[in-house]
Amino acid sequence: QAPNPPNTLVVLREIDADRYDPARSTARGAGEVLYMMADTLVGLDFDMQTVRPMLAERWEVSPDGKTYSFHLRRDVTFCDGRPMTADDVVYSINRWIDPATRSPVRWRAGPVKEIRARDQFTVEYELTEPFGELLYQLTLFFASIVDRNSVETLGQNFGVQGFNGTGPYCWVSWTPRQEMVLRRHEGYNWGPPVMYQNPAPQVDRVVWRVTPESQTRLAALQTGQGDVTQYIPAIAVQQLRRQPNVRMSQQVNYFWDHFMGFKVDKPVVSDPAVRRAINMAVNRDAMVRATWFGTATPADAYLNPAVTGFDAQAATLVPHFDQAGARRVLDEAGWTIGADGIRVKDGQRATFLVYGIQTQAAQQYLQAMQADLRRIGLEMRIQMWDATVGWGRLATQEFDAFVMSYPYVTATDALSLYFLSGNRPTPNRMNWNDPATDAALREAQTAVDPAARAAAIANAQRLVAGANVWFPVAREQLWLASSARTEGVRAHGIYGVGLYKGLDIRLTR
Amino acid sequence: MTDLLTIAGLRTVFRTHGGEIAAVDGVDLSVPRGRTLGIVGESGCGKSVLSLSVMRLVAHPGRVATGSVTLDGRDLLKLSNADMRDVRGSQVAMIFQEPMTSLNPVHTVGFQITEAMRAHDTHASKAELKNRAIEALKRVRIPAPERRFDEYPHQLSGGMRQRVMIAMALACSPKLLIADEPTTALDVTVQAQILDLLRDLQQETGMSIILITHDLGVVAEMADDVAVMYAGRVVERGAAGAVFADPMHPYTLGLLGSVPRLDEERETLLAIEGSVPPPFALPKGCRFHPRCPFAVDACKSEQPPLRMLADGHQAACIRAPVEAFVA
Amino acid sequence: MLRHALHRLVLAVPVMFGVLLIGFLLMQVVPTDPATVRAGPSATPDVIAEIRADLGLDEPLYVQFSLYVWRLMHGDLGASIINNVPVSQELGATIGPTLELMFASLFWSIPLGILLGTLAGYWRGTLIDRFIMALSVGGVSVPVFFLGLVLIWFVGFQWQWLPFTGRGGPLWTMDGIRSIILPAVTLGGVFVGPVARMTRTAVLDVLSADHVRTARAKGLTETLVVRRHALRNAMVPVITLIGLQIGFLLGGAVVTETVFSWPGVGRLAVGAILSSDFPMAQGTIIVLSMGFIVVNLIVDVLYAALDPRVRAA
Amino acid sequence: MSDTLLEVTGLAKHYPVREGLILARQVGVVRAVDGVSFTVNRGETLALVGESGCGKSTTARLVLRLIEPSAGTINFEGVNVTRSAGAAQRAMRRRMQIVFQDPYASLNPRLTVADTIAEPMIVHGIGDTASRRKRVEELLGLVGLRPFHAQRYPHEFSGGQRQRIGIARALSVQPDLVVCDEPVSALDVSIQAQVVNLLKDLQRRFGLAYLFIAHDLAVVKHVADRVAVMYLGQIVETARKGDLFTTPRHPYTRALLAAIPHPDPQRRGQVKPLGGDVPSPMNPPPGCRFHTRCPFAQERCRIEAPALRRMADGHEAACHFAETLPPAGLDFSGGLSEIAAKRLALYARALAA
Amino acid sequence: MSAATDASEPIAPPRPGILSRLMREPGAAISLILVVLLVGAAVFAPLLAPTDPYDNDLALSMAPPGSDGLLLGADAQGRDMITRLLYGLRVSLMMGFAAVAIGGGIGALLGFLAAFYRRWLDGPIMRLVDIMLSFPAILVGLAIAAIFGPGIFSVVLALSVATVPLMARIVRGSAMVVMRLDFIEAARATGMSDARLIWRHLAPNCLSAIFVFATLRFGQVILLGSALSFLGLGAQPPVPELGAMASEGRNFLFFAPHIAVVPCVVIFIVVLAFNVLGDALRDALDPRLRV
Ligand SMILES: Nc1ncnc2c1ncn2[C@@H]1O[C@H](COP(=O)(O)OP(=O)(O)OP(=O)(O)O)[C@@H](O)[C@H]1O
Ligand SMILES: Nc1ncnc2c1ncn2[C@@H]1O[C@H](COP(=O)(O)OP(=O)(O)OP(=O)(O)O)[C@@H](O)[C@H]1O
Ligand SMILES: [Mg+2]
Ligand SMILES: [Mg+2]
Repeated sequence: QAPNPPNTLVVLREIDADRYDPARSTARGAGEVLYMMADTLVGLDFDMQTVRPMLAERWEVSPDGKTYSFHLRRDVTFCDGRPMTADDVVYSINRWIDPATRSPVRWRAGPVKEIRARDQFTVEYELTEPFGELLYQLTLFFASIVDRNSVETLGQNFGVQGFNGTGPYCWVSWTPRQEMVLRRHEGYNWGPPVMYQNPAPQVDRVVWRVTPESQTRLAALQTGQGDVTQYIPAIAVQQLRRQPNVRMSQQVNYFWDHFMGFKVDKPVVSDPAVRRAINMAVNRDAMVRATWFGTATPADAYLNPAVTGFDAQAATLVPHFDQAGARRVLDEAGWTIGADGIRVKDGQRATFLVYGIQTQAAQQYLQAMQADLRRIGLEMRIQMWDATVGWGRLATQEFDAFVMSYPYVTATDALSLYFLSGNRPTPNRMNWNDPATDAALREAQTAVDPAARAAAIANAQRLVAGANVWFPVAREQLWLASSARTEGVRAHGIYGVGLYKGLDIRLTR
Repeated sequence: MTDLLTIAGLRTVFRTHGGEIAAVDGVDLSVPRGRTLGIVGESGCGKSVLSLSVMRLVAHPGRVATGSVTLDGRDLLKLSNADMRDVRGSQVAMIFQEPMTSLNPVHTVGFQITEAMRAHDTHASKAELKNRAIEALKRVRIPAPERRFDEYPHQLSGGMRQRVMIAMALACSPKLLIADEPTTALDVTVQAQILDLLRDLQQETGMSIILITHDLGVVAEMADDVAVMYAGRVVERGAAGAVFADPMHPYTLGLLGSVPRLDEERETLLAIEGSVPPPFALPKGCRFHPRCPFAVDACKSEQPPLRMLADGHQAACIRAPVEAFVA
Repeated sequence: MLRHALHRLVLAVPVMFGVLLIGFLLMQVVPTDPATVRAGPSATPDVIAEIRADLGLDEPLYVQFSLYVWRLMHGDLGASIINNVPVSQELGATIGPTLELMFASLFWSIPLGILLGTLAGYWRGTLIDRFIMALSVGGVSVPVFFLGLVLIWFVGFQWQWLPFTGRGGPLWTMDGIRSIILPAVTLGGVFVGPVARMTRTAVLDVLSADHVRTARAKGLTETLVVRRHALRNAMVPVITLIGLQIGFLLGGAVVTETVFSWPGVGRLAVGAILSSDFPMAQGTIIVLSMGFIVVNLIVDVLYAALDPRVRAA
Repeated sequence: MSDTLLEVTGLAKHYPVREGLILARQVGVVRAVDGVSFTVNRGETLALVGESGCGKSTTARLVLRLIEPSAGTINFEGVNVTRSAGAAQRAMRRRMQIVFQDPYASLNPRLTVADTIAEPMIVHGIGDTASRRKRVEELLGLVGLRPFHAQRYPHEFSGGQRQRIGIARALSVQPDLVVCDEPVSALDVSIQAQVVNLLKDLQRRFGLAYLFIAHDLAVVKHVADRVAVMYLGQIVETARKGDLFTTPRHPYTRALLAAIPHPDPQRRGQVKPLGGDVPSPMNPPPGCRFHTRCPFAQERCRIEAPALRRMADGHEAACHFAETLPPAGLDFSGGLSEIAAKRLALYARALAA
Repeated sequence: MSAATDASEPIAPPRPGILSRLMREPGAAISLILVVLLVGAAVFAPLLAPTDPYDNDLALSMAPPGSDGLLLGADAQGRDMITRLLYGLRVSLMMGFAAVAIGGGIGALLGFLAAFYRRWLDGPIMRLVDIMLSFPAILVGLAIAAIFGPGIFSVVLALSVATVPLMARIVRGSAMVVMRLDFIEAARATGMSDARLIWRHLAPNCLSAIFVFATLRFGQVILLGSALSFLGLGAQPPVPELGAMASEGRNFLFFAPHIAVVPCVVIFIVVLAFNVLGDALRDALDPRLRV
């Protein structure tokens, strides 16, 4: 078996991204590579809470919370050798939020008033109103700093035919759906020192190889055809942990959750009793175990307890598994068992349609849910879509409920995305339209006082949990598997990205 | 006059789902040197199987069960496969009824003729073979043989193709030519051409011919000796003149009566009733008895052997000649 | 023969046009809005609307189609709606590997199929025949992905003989050959059976033909009879089948490419269709149908080469 | 009874031969039938003879309107049916039927004999189920089959029996004219004799008229009243049977007659082959179409096409030199040997008994 | 006189029926029995299945064959594999049948029309068929699934579409041969309508070709269906369908192989049985082999 070329790290993954332009890509697959090819002003530590200096050595926030001043490192260069300056930062962020760029996530940059370079190495980021999330949002790869010249030369093809950033690795070539090849950025030594032991990359080349079949990927990792992957079939994790030739690294503070959302204005699921009964009827523990085999935690709350802004009291509002209770709830709400075992109320059968993106996990847990719901007299119909078609389908009003999984950085980040009435129909696919929630979320975003922000986001969590707008499914764990010759792999998990900068990774053979 | 080929007690059987059937059942025949034996009989009476048995070309479910086929003193049925291959083409050659399908459509006429030569003469050079093939084409009176050499069978008319078949068969100057209904698919005018050609070639080379046909006219025209077959057996044989002038077997009579003739006017033809029994439903006794107007009870129980009724004229009928039995 | 080929070529033109039109219409009825695909999961409606206008999806259909055909005739296949990569570039990158895969699969499966079919036909009704036929029927009865995964499991993983992820390099390099073996075995595996079966039938047909009897009557050896007179004639229906089955093979290629992470046009097509990437999907459809048409053209020409009667017609 | 049943004038069928790419150019025509005229009287048999490919079957199909003629008219009982359609055509089809050469291909293997025979009646709405069943039985008897055969399928029958079924089908609608396209060519002599006898018998009983197509002049001599000889899409000679066989006027007719081998070894060697092959109907030779093979051809034959000329009453031939040809020298005398004739007589007696 | 004398003519013994000819070949007989058994199992699945096909028991998830009294084990949902297989067989066979019936029906009709109205329709129909043929079935399936959503309906539709051109070709070829036979001409000579001619005379004589191809295609269709399932376009959970089960199970192939292997084996048996049956039918219907 021919091993991979020396000092070339082969990363295996499931799917490729459409493009690698921070301002235009939102896929996790793009983020994986972009974090390596470009840097952000600030970085997020492995605890998923602490914001660390990266391109910005330090920063100050004005007392009104509206102006951030970032002081840049002076030794940073792009892959083509040009030194990075404040102008590049201004250009990159402005490009992201420019409506012409059409970034679907430009709201993450906050209510920007103006971004300007005070001097060559100082950037002023001025907001129209306070935005407590800003630093977290700036750790995301959308805020990567890119080279203006390359963007302008490549135009639409930036991130498709080439890329120029300040990251530890540089673009070599991309074969869509197949391979992305990066080389070491010579002279890179501005890796965040608190987070990594080495400020500089350790391997010569990184090859991101797409291997869609899970079993193929697994076999490839174990036979040395790949060095590291985060796309491990859940069922394999425990076994790999016992395997001497495979190293496993876990990120405990990983915020990637699965949930089911209900369209609160559609028949059947508009009934709060039905939503509550659903929450009670499903044996979440068994379901999650059978789906993720211990690599995901049953989600007994809307958010991960480790995330900034988590409210423990809201978590108690999520009903516990109690099938008898669920039946009672439905009985009391007037849903009586019909001839075919499915409940009926006022001539309305208790049936609803779920849309989901086709994944192995969703397939599995939806079927388990379906069986549980059948036991209390609810019929859940499942329609899965391929990822690419699915997003379009999920923008419609054809379904009654949907399942989804998503990464987040803070509680406010997560909830403002899904529950603001202004975000209907997408990403607020529940059609949740509640002035109280809107007010709480606004407060959580804009309050300058951290305590006020915390109280507001806690309130928002209680509002939605109390109404059972979702059925929280599971919190994924992040596991990175690496081959015997690979050392220094540590799972990060920002926006679902496992390797992040990957600075400490070394190859022994 | 010695016989070139002697067939004795030949029995060829086919394994079918209904059991083993004998398509040729105890046939004795001989072909003198330089003469033509005509075999007549209705469709399905075993003429083709007989000729294929001589060539040992009976295909899969069939095989020659018993008997001997002696050519020039050698029993062909006892030869090794390789020796038999040597005999085929070089000593015994064969032409078939369907000139349309008997030539391989994907090879040129020239190739197929030279191939036949090459099979028995591995030394000849290509050019030499080509010359000989063109010579052969000339011999069968094909106009512009040089051009025809490179043509494919579908570019030729039926008569032309049959001539190519003959040229191919004669490529190695065989001693015996078996012609299985060589003119049945052809028009009368072309048939006359082919028969004429065969006769000339026989005179030239002195070969013997077995001519299989169901046309009594063709037999009369070509054959020196005649064998009449019915249901796998020879029922009458003798010199052509004798068989036509003095037909012994009722079947032969029936055949003669069935043919519309130019020399005679008759309101109704003397048809033979019924049809040839298929080999899996052969009647007991004389196989012709159900169709025979002269049949008596004795015909139903015993198979009559060939009996010598006149000089060199045999028939397999206990009631032959009929006038001796029927007033 | 040239005339014949030319004739077929001209007949292929309306077919090609039909393929284009139907492909185009098919893409239109796919109810996915490429804009939402492009925008991603958390995009807000206004962003999607902006992207829509941007991509020029508002033009009437016939305008879009005529424009497309016009550009196509000038060699311009357009660019992906999703990431603006020129379609020709993507196709250029993926056709090679797919052709390699096809070639490698056919390279072993057709000769093997023909050999097996000939043996089975020649020894009809014997144990050899039954064994070969059982094998080839069995061969077509296994789902392609299953065969691929089983090969990966044993040959690639347990025994670690051969690589099974991606393409190691061009076919003329050692790595290229090593990496193509398993995919080619998988894909070719589906093909051996039909070829063997068709060959057997054709050989049986030919062996009972009069001209084979003629060949035997000439005193040719059995090998010559089979090689010269049976096989060549039998090839006509066999290559027709091969032409027809190429479509089936293309389907198998999509699956094989996925299982073995092969960077081929099949996977590109799947992705493009699902994401309503019109130009890309059209491009792949053109390429795949072209492949089909070209193969059948070759079949037609071979047909004429094998059978002089066709040449004349 | 010489009232004319069918009258065909100048009938022609030209098949275009196309070649080329999409816009197929017509590069020529196959003149399968090229100006054929004849009449068939009620109750009479007109035989059409000629070599393979000379257009006999095409003529038959034209007469039955199974294909559209390129030129010419067809009158049936004085009514022009050349372009008739709909009800008129249906009515005409009821009165003309066809019997084919190949007994294996001419019966639908999926229909029982009863269905096959009854179908024309169903199509023309004749009778009800019961009466049709009776008629089928009657027809089976007529053609020498047994009632129980009705429920069997064609594959259970021999070639001769199938031909009888085909005849029964043709007779089921009581036609006036039956076109027989080589009805006995594919049969063994013994069966051929049975079928020929049957056809003649039926003609006598029902006053049928036959357009009898054949290539075997001996059969023709046996069944026909009048004979038309075709060569390359044209009729070269027509005459009453007796005239044709005693005084053939066209060299081609003579050649045909001379090529027939007689079942009589005494007269071996009298067969005279005619040289050459039939030319392609796509480019027939100019002038007289037969001149390429004619032993008497002269310069005029190469240039001028001879028209069908009246030689004697009811005898026409298309040859410039029909009157001046040397005697045909055909000798059909001889016949059976005495002993053979005696035995055949015994045979006939025994058969009749 | 000979007219009435023919009754003594021997009649060929009745040709053994297709069925008895099939049963004579051991391979064919086994495949026929197998097909009958499979269809029977599918039809009577509700009676035969030991459990409810939709009722899960997550505690039994991936139970290996033989454990807990589960002969073939349980799938990832802890549902009895035997039950799932029986119901899966039902769905798969139905899918295959529907696709072959619909696609084959339309294809056959096109084939008949092309052969019958050769002058006018043959060209256009054959071009259409060429166009349809040039679309790989998988791509058609993808597009259809994208339109109607993945599921049995889409699969059946796609497989039907993919079957149309093949059937059309086969039928056209066979019908062209039949069209040249005299009995068509004879039927036409009686003056019957085209529709009757096609229905009574043309179609029945192409049946054996249709039937042979349909059985062979049946196997192919099931395989194609499983390939579509592999690409995620097949039956939606929890509907059991063999291809979907196999492709779902492939994710556990190295851990609980029975989940994928068992349905694959059943697919194998189904396809094999239909293929062998098709081949045997071809032999049994071969005119050259008729007695
Ligand atoms: N392969 C076979 N399997 C079974 N029976 C066969 C086979 N070949 C020939 N026969 C039988 O042998 C008998 C004789 O056939 P043969 O071909 O010799 O007849 P023939 O006299 O040449 O007839 P024809 O004039 O039609 O050529 C036929 O009745 C046929 O049933
Ligand atoms: N559909 C057609 N297209 C082109 N040419 C045709 C067509 N049908 C017949 N021909 C040609 O017309 C000529 C006459 O054919 P026809 O079948 O009438 O001959 P025939 O006298 O019946 O011959 P046979 O004795 O062989 O039956 C032949 O040369 C034939 O090739
Ligand atoms: Mg024969
Ligand atoms: Mg004819």
